[in-house]
Amino acid sequence: MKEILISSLLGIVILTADILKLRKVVFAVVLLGLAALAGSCIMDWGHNEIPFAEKGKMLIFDNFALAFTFVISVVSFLWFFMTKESFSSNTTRTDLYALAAFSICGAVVMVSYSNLVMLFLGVEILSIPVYVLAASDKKSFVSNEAGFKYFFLGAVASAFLLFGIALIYGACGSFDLNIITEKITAVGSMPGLFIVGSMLILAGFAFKISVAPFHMWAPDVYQGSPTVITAFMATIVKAAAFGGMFRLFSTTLSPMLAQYALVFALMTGLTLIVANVIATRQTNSKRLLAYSSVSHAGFMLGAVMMASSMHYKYLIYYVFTYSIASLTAFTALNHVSVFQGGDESTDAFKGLVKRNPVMAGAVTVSLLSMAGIPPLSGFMAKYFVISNVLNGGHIWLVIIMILTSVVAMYYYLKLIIAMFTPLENAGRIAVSGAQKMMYVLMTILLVALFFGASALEVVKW
Amino acid sequence: MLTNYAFWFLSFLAVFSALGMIFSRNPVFSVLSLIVTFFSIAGHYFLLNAQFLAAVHIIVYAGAIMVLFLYVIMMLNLNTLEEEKKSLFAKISAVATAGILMLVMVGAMVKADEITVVQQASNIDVGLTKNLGMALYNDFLLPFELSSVLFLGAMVGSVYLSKKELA
Amino acid sequence: MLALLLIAIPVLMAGASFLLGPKLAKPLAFITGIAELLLTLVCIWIFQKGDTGHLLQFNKQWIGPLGMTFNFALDGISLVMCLLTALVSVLVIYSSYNRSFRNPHVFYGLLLLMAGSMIGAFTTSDGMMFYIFYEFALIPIYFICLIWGRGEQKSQVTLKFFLYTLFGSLFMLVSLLYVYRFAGSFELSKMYAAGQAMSTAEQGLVFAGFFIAFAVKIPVFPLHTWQPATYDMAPTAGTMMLGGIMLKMATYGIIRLILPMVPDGVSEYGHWAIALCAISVVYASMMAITQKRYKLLLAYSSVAHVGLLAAGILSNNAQGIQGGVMEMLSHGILTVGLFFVVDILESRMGHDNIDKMGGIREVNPLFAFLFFAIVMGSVALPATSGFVGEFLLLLGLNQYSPILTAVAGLTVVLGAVYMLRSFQSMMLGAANAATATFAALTKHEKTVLIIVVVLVIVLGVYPSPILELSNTSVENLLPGVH
Amino acid sequence: MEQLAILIPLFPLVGFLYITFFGKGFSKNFIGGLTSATILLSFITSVLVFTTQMSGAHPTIVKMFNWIHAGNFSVDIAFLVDPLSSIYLLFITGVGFLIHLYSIGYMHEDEGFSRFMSYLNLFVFFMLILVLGDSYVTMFVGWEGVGLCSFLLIGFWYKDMKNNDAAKKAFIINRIGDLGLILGMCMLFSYTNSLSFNDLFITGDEASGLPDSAATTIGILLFIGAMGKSAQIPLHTWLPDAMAGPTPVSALIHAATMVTAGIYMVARSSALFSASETASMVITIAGIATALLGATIALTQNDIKKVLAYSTVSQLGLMFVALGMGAYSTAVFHVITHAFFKALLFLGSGSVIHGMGGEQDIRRMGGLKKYMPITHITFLIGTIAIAGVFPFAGFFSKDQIIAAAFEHNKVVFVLSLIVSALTAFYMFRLYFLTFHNKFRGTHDQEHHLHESPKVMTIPLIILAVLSVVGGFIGLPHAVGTSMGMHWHWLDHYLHGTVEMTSSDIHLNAELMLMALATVIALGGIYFAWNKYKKKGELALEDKDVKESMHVLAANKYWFDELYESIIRKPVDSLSKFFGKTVEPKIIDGLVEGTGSLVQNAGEKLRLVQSGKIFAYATITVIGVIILLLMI
Amino acid sequence: MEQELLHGININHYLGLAAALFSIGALGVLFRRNAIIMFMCVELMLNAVNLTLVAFSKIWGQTDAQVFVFFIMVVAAAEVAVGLSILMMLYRNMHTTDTNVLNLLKN
Repeated sequence: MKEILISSLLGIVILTADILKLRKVVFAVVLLGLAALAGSCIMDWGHNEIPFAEKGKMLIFDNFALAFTFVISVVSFLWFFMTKESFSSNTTRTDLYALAAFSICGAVVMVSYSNLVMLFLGVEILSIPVYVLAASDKKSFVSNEAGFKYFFLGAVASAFLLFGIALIYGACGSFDLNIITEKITAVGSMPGLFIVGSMLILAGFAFKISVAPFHMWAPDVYQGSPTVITAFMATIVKAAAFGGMFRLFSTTLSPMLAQYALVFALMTGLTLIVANVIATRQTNSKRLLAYSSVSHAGFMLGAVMMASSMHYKYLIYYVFTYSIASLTAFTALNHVSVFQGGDESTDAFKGLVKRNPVMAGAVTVSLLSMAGIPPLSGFMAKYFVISNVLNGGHIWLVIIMILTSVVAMYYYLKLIIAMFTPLENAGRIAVSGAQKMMYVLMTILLVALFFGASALEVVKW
Repeated sequence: MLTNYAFWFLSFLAVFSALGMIFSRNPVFSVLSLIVTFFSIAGHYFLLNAQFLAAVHIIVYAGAIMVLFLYVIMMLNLNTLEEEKKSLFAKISAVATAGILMLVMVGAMVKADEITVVQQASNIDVGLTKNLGMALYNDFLLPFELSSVLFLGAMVGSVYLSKKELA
Repeated sequence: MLALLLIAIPVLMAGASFLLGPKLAKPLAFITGIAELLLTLVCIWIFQKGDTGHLLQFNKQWIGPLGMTFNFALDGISLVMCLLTALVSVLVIYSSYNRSFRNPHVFYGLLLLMAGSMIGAFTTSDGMMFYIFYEFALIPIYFICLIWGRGEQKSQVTLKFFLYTLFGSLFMLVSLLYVYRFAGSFELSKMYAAGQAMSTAEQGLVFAGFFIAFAVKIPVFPLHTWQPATYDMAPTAGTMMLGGIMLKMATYGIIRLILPMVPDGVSEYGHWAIALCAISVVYASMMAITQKRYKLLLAYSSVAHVGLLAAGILSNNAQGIQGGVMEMLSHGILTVGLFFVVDILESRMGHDNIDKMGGIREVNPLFAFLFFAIVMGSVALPATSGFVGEFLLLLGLNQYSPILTAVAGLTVVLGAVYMLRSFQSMMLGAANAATATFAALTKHEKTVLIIVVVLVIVLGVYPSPILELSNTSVENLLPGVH
Repeated sequence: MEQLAILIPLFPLVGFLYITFFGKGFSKNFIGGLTSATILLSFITSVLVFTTQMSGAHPTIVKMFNWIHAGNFSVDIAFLVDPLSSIYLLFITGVGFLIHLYSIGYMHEDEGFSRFMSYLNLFVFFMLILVLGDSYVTMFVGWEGVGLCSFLLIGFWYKDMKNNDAAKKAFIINRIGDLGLILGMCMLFSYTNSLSFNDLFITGDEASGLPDSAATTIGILLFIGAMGKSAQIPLHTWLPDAMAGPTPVSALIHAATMVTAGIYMVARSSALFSASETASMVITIAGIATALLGATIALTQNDIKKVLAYSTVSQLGLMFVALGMGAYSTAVFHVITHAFFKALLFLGSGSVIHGMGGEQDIRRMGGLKKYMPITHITFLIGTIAIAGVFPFAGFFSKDQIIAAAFEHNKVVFVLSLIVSALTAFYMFRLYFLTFHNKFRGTHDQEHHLHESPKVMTIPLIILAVLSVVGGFIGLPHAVGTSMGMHWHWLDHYLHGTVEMTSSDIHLNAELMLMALATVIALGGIYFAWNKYKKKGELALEDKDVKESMHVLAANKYWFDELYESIIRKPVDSLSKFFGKTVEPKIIDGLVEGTGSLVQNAGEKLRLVQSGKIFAYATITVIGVIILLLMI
Repeated sequence: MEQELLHGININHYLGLAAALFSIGALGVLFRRNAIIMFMCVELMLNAVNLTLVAFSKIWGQTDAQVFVFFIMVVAAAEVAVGLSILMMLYRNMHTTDTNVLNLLKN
């Protein structure tokens, strides 16, 4: 219960603080709130609390929800540090903070719902502020375009999701996941409407997590949005979407998943191929990272595909390591492009190792982690997925995963090479700042390497 | 029997006005067509014993949302005939895609028509305001409260996007 | 426990090197290398005393449900490989001692990191850990090449190198996972049992996966094209690490993973692999003959040598494997020697073009003498370490296929052709204007070359300590082999 | 006493190491003395070892340490002392010592003197390892070691690229042979699980149990090794080129010792070779062909050393004929006598060259006998010995070969008679052209002509004496009995070490053969005398070569050109083809092609990402349609 | 079990109608380039869903679906608010609502 209260009140507190002219404390309030969110996740661990149980069982904070909420709050915590230097103007800053906080609230709902109504509301609470955030650089044409594309296509996808929910309701007569599950198990086979509904829900989720062929918006939106917002979308929004998806497909829709695993596998394969292959030709580093993000979505979809047999902790591990790595990359990109006068091309990274060695180091680690080079945490994450997919017997998919990660390595290396290439003209400025943040992120990545995997064992899931 | 005819009448009205919305060149006409569609959908709600919903539907959609649209169209002065640039291929592919979508959806749902769980005798009172209110404030209290967060978010967002930068 | 220490020393010191900065880098690295060498010798001493228990092993469950274990064990083969790593690392560090370059602390840190990771691969007894160490070793060397490499093309070359080897090793991952499905653990002993229980066709597939991975790293024709350019572009120390130790992970992998895990697959399909290795020997030798630049020549010569090495090991008998172990050590030392010679040549001449030199022997007889001794080791003259290895390899391979032995044996002739041809044209004849001023060897250069030559001869004349070290372990690992 | 064998190779090794590492400040005389002394010590030890063997001691293995051990393969660094090795020891150290001594004088003026002497020591060391090794592998150490020294010494004057090329050629052709030897060893091991002579031939007899086909394969492979080392067709081309080295080297390595290693090896493996008719046949054919080839080419050569080189090739061929006939001890016998007289001839020619100030062309010589009397006499003795005139050393050994051929194969017999006639002819041609008639060199050369110093002539004299009496160790039956001496002492001595074929040739037939051989030799001598002494003809200039046989011989049967065009050029152009086309275009082309394929695909695919909302929406809807269709 | 919601009209008719409206909405999204019209089409699609839900509500005799329709309306209103403000902003910058101009981000 604490979680939903904290997350929903956080945005309101921010707005209140803004009204009370307490803008200086806003940042502290946000951090405090997120820390409280993370803390309450730990405190409630294992309680399986249902908030307002007597008023309909809409949410359940089981370990799954708490774990995802924890990851979301930690990543958000770090993300807010990233915003500190980017949201320059004080007036807009609180607005954006509030929007991000609302979105986080939606994320919490999305990972903890136990009713399709909440799923839909969660998706929208998560998305609507992000539409605004994507367009938040009002003067920038690309930001406008990104915002509009995201909003519009998101709305269409919501319609599909809704239609799916409606059909499932039609088949089962309830929005409550437990009741639906009971009905389905009672009948023994899936009603036709249920399957159609599941497919439409899948389409809606596929859009949110940006897997092919529903990924088209992602590169454009990621590229056009302000870098900070891109980082938000690539990490928190994605984590929440995957949480919601995994929750649905590991429980209620698992019969559908079992029957149509091939669909998931095809989508995974297509995503990996398309995203990685296109990424090789990108020169804009933000767009490149966007495609990289899409390809990671493919991997995580592979995890969702195995939802019935695979423990969610591996997905969480993946989401977490991927989020931290992306956050590192985007933070660096943000700094670099600021110092390069908005240049986001891969060439902007040239000579970064001289201009800001710590940043170069952190980005290198994060890119290698995303590429899945052992023993970095990204490798572990991918390994968990691959080994599960292999256990599921989809050998061809494993081979695609492996071949495309070589392709992925290619474009990550392009960035790395740029950083380690000396500059021809000495005119470029040093990139300063973000040192502490980089240290922190790098430390987390490395710690995830040594203890993260062990934590999967130690924690009682 | 009357309801039967009403169904078909409302359905055709909805479909035709929807098509009218799409194919009209004038945005204002589109808005008006859509309002007609909404009214016919509201009619369906009446037929389905969802009286309160029908009323809310007209108030919210026809009364608020569409007015907002109209307001924007007027403000942006879009009520002129505007030639949209699009290739023949784009038109054909759009029509074909949407057509196939409809066929597939109808096909999939017809194939899957049987609703296996037999429910109790239908409750005519379902659509009454009281029942809806009970549901909304008991079982759906939490989503009801959370939708305030949604509104707040949308509000802050709209304000943020619309306000002029101070500096 | 000591196995863990062997890995920890270089890794921790690498961290220390990053932190302490450029001033202390060289001595720190050197001391670490020496310490590592001493520790390895201590381990060998313990091993020979007959203690294979707790001192040399370390077992810990790690990621239980997914079957990873944190297991390390030192047996004879591992110890030889550790010795190789420590020895070559020390030589590499010492040989680059007088060369100045940017950010030495990062350079040596990466070097030590790489050494540590390779020690890890050599000592672990867990398939997944092997893979992790195997892959991780790529990262330091990648950056060594990228930052300190030479030439316009370096970023393309490093890219190709990295992608190619990564591509290869992912096949190993598939094979490992495939066996893991049956074994339920990555512990090698369990994987051996599971692998052996598989059908021959399955074993063949797993074998193919492993072999592709190792063939890229070794490299074996036709997967070798990354190698010459990389050797050429990398800084000398990097080339030494690449050729001296890194590719040995692959040949070691054949011994540790392929042979015990999929014996039926090897005996059924091994001839394909061995034939490729034999072709590799001849092809690379031919390529070496046409090279105009000494570094490239050495690169191809390395392909030829390791082709024979892989072929011998894959013949899956005691002579082949023991010869492989011996040849790994020998090739490591010789690689350091030869590439150091290139370094000396380049530092004085500014290039390594074979035809543009000549007559250096007249100007600098000592250098020529030491160089010649290394060349002789490289062409496997008896009483050099190269001979012991190569002879055993041929002996082993012959038991598998005399025809392929004859093909692979051409290295004896072709090796002499390209090594002598190049030696002659660089060192002998009359000195020209460019070589007339060839400076004398510095004390430090002398030391390195003399150490190499002494090692080559000592190991050639008295290789039994190494062979005895690996003998029992080979027998333990492959009970069917004799 | 056999344990002393360890010391025999140790002395020269110590000498080599000492000179190499500490020899900088010493005087040339000291260095020469020291190196010679080491060989002398070895010689003395060898004599001691030899006496024990002569008095009938059993073959002994002197083990030092285990060298290579892998699975069931085990090789020790150990020496096998038996009659065969001990007699080899004797003449290697003996002749070696004399040549060391000679070198002190011959090389005295050379700036690389100490290097030269140390190389010689190293060579002797390896040669001793070769004959002492108790297994094929240990022998192989010496085998390749002498090859190395040969390489170093041929290319001793490294500033001249020609020498280096010759050295390289020698090494590489030897390597081809070595490959055969290695493969032979590998095959042998896979059949017998051992490579030690003891297991194979002496206490065990693994070798005799080999199936016929295996014996043939192994035999031929081993023989390929011998071909390389002992310059048999088709691997003979390096030996004449090897004359680029200093003359003592030619004497020691390329006449007396190293080149006979092949004979040693085959004799050592006699049990194996006698098990295979085919292998023996191959040896015979290669041997007689080489003998003929060498002899005919020698007829046309004008370089004093080249004549001797081809003579060596020819004589080695005869030795292999003996081996092929199964007369292993005869071959060893000829090795020994040949070592004496060929060393003598080379040293003599060295003396001549020394006197002539480096001139090697016999057309520029003549009439040297009055300037260099000792050289002249000793050279004459050597010439007679090689021509095979009774009772010089060459007579007995060559006669035994001819007798063996007579017994086994009449064709070979006839051919070997021809060789023997040719030998007598070309050797005397050489002799007459060099020492008789008028001096044809420049005035300057004539002025400087002088007899060589004592340190050079003494070895000549000793070798001359040996060339005269050396044959008595293998007196034929007929002669031996009539003179009341040991007959076939060598055969008896080697009995049990190498395979023996009992000779049942009749005494009269033996005498007949001896007479025939002598007549033929004398005939050859007469023709040479007639042509070059009496008529004073000179060697033909290159442009005068007209007759077809002559053309062939003078051009060395175009072997070099043949190898150039069928081996070297194809290898080179194939390498170039690999380097220029296969590697970059095909193999790497595939790799790079895959990369660009992905990139091209990326380039095409990104066009799908058109940036148009309606397109994105269309694709999304199509995605939904596909999803629904998959139900 | 086919149950008539009205005389001769069963659930399939409603589903068909909803599908038709939904598809027409989709058609509009694909066919039109004017952002406002496209936006209205999305609203139409949502209404098709609403219609389905109400029909199901009748079948199951439950209020849940109708309550859900409220939430959909809530969301639709919020979306419209945000969407129109994005549109206004777009118009302020680009002076058109033609989505063809939105082509800066591609490939």
